[in-house]
Amino acid sequence: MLSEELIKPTLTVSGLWLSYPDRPDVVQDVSLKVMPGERVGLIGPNGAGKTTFFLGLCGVLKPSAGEIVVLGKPVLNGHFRPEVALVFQNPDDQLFCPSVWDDVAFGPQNMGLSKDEVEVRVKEALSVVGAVELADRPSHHLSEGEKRMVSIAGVLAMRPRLLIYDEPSANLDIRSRRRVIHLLQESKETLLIASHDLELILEVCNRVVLVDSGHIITDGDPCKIMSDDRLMEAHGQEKPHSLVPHRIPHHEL
Amino acid sequence: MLSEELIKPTLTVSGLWLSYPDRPDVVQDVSLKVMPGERVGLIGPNGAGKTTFFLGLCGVLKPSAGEIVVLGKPVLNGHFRPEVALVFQNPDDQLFCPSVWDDVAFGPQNMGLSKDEVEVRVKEALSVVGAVELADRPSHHLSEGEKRMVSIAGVLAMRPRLLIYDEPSANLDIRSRRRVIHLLQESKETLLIASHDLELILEVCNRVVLVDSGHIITDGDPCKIMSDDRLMEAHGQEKPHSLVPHRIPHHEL
Amino acid sequence: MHIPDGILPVPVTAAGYAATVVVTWYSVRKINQKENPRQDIPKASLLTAAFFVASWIHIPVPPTSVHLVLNGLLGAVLGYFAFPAILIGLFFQAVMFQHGGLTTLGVNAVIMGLPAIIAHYIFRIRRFGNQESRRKTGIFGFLSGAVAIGISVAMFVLILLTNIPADLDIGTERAALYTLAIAHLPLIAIEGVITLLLAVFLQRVRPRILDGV
Amino acid sequence: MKLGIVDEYSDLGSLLHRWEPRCKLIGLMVLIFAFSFVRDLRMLLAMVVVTITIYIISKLPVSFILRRLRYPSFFLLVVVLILPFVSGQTIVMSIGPLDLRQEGLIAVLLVVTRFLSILTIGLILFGTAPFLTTIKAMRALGLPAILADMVLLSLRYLHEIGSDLQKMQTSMSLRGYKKHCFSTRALNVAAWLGGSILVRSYERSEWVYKAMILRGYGYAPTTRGEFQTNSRDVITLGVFLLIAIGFITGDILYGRGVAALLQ
Ligand SMILES: Nc1ncnc2c1ncn2[C@@H]1O[C@H](COP(=O)(O)OP(=O)(O)OP(=O)(O)O)[C@@H](O)[C@H]1O
Ligand SMILES: Nc1ncnc2c1ncn2[C@@H]1O[C@H](COP(=O)(O)OP(=O)(O)OP(=O)(O)O)[C@@H](O)[C@H]1O
Ligand SMILES: [Mg+2]
Ligand SMILES: [Mg+2]
Repeated sequence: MLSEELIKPTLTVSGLWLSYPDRPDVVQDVSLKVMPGERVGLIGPNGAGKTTFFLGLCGVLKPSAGEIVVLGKPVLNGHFRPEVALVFQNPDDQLFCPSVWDDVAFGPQNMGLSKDEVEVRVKEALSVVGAVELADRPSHHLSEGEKRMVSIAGVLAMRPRLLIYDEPSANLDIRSRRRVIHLLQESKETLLIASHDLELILEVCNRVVLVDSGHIITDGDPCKIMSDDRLMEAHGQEKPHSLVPHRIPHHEL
Repeated sequence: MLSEELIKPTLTVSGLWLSYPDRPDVVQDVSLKVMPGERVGLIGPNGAGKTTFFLGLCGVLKPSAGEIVVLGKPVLNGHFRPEVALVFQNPDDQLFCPSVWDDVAFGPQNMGLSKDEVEVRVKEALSVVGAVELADRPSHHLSEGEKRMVSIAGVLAMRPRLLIYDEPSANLDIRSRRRVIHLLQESKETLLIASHDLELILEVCNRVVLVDSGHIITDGDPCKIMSDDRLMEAHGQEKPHSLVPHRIPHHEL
Repeated sequence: MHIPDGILPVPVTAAGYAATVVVTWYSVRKINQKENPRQDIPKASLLTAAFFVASWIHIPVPPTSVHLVLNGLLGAVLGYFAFPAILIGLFFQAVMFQHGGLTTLGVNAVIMGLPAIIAHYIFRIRRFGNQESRRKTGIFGFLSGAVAIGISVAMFVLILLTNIPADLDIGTERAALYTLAIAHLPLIAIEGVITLLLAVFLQRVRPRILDGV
Repeated sequence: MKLGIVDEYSDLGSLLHRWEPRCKLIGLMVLIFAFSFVRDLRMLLAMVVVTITIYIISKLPVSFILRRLRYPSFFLLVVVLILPFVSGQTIVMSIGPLDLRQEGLIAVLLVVTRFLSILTIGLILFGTAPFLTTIKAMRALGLPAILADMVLLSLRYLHEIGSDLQKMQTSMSLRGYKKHCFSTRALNVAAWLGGSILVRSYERSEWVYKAMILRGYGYAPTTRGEFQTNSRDVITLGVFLLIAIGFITGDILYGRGVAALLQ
């Protein structure tokens, strides 16, 4: 009881509405509270508004209504908050420097850190994702899986407290996907993950939010939500294979 | 016995070697025979050479050695063979015309068909993929799933006999992926499908070829190969979830 | 730096169109002489679009910001495709953003396109002599960028001032000429430096692009 | 950075919408050039009347053109502010140290009116048919195949590459990059960003080329009779050509006065 009152939520979203100039109300009246250390999976069909919601959370899109508070401070449109970080769906959108080192150092340098501190952070971030030996290579020459790892390192180097992943396993082969899953499972930050890879969500997240057409449909325990066939199908999802016989006692059926 | 001798293979590859100018021997001494109506899944880690192999099959890459025969005629580098069609991993690369109708009509027009025939083919192809109402839309305004469907239509409009799919379910949400799976299951052409989505391969293919580092490792029954844990793990794969308890009698284990 | 509709007299715009037609015809002929002329079209088209998009990148120069022109690098990279590429870029500018104009399309293409062709030859000099080093790429990158934009600015200012539909006295004209030229000097320097940096970046990351289309 | 779409009202079905695209292209381009020929003030008035009439016939909403005047109006402002003070000898009025001159004022009137009229006709030309159709009409009128292919392909990928740039800039600002200060780093970053755009497009072009040849690019002659003209199209074209000739002869007949004034 006491601890719950003491611990402040990492993220509080209240009554958020987001629009694009030519497309109104992509996100409609969304409210969400995420506590420190939670790992929230966002699932929902194409065009549900997941990416838009994330852009709103980071202050890239200006909400038409509502408020976003991260770690006690409101997120203002256009203001940079190093404690919130977004990993893009396509790593190419994040990698543009001539070398991997430059790419990972980009964030820390913009934060105005000293040269030594930048170096420490880059090394640390690269070693977390297991890409130390790539440091001198041009980012444009990496394989898909390596690009993903480096783009994650570029964000980790800013030591964010809230880490948002958009489709972390897109375009990866099975080995690289497994590596990303391990990384996510081991990370200590509060996580928000949007993915169509429900098995990944199931392995990583301890809470799932199902969204469709800009609304939150339901929010709760991953196993419970994902094994609700009616609910999942109504919103273009499928019960993940691993849920069908493993966790539900199908032997009795 | 008789019928097997009478039916000619759709595709015969013998001793194929493929290289890039700056990267030799990406595909090494691959031989493969595919009979009409077979649905062959190609699985293997990133960089195994699946895409390269496909480009070789279509005559886009010139083999350094070996021969490819499709429907009794050898595939020559740079010659247009409408009976072999490749659906690219990224639909944006394939939808190069400004509107959907133009894109689907591109292949038939180049085959020298009459205007009416082109129209018939475009309508037919669009209706097979369920995208008739998209005909007048510009290609860049489509959703990811729609793009995939239109790029498949563009290839179907040439009425190919051998259809090659590179990662047909990449970047799709669950609903669109299910639609692609249905389409593949229903298609009458001989299919070659490369995918990291092993569940898709399992649902669609009746034969699986496992490749790694440019070699064919094994070739045979999907269930048998994919449930061989040792083999799969050695080549960066994972046994698909649906195989774990469904098809193998795990109750006895 | 595009001359809009309504300023230039018909003889000038017509001459611009005539020059554009001739240069385009020559470029197309050269392209068609290649072994497989279609092969480079997608490359040239996507790079045309990419250069167009790259010109939206703004560089802060307090109190304002300038946007990149990059006609030097475009010429260096696209060779015979450079003039058609610039013509297409200007056509899009005129139709989509009402920037530049339809009657002045020819004149503007000459202003931007001829320097691009010159830049192409300047950039090719780096191949002479011993091996192709990063420093040489940088130097000739700078030169092609700065020279191309320099010539463009000169042509722009000259054509504009000599054709304004009203007579200026010589003094005013000269003053305007100098003011405009000096105002563009920082732009020339920045274009040169950016072209240098871009050429070095491309050489490190994807040297094939610099080999031309 | 949103791409200016000009063909959003291409399905209104006015007389100009229904006009066969090749005839429309010729008719309106000739008219545009005739406009740029005009120097006489009376012809200028006629030009405004003709432009407005055609715009009304085209049924395009007024907001369509107003939205597109914002960007070019910066240039207009410069012309209006400078020319009347520096050009000509006849001083109409003195404002402090500045002299307002008659020739300059006439020149401004000329430039601004011609500019607006040509812009309007241009917008009508490209706003009353799908952009793609207009390009096809250009190809049918003899635009070289290489150029036509390049226009269509670069148009198609402009959107993709534009959104690549936008996403990259978003990811940069999310990692704290501020583009308000000038430094060598700012130059470097701009070059890296531009370079990455070029590299990504180059790589995509290799895939696009493969996709194109696999569907037979270059195997069949592409120009086919897509457009059909009926007599009404030709008559409309004739009317427009007559108007254009009218402007040119009118200006030659009357235009001496102004030309002499400007000498
Ligand atoms: N820049 C934009 N301008 C206008 N509309 C947009 C833009 N980006 C996205 N949209 C629209 O907003 C809606 C939500 O898109 P969003 O990308 O947030 O969906 P998503 O849930 O992330 O989908 P996906 O699973 O495909 O990534 C879609 O209908 C999309 O077409
Ligand atoms: N154009 C190219 N030039 C040089 N090397 C290339 C080129 N394309 C691919 N390669 C290399 O060839 C190898 C095989 O690549 P390929 O794309 O065929 O693999 P893949 O099995 O399709 O992988 P993925 O699962 O990622 O699609 C890789 O090591 C890759 O780096
Ligand atoms: Mg998304
Ligand atoms: Mg591949």
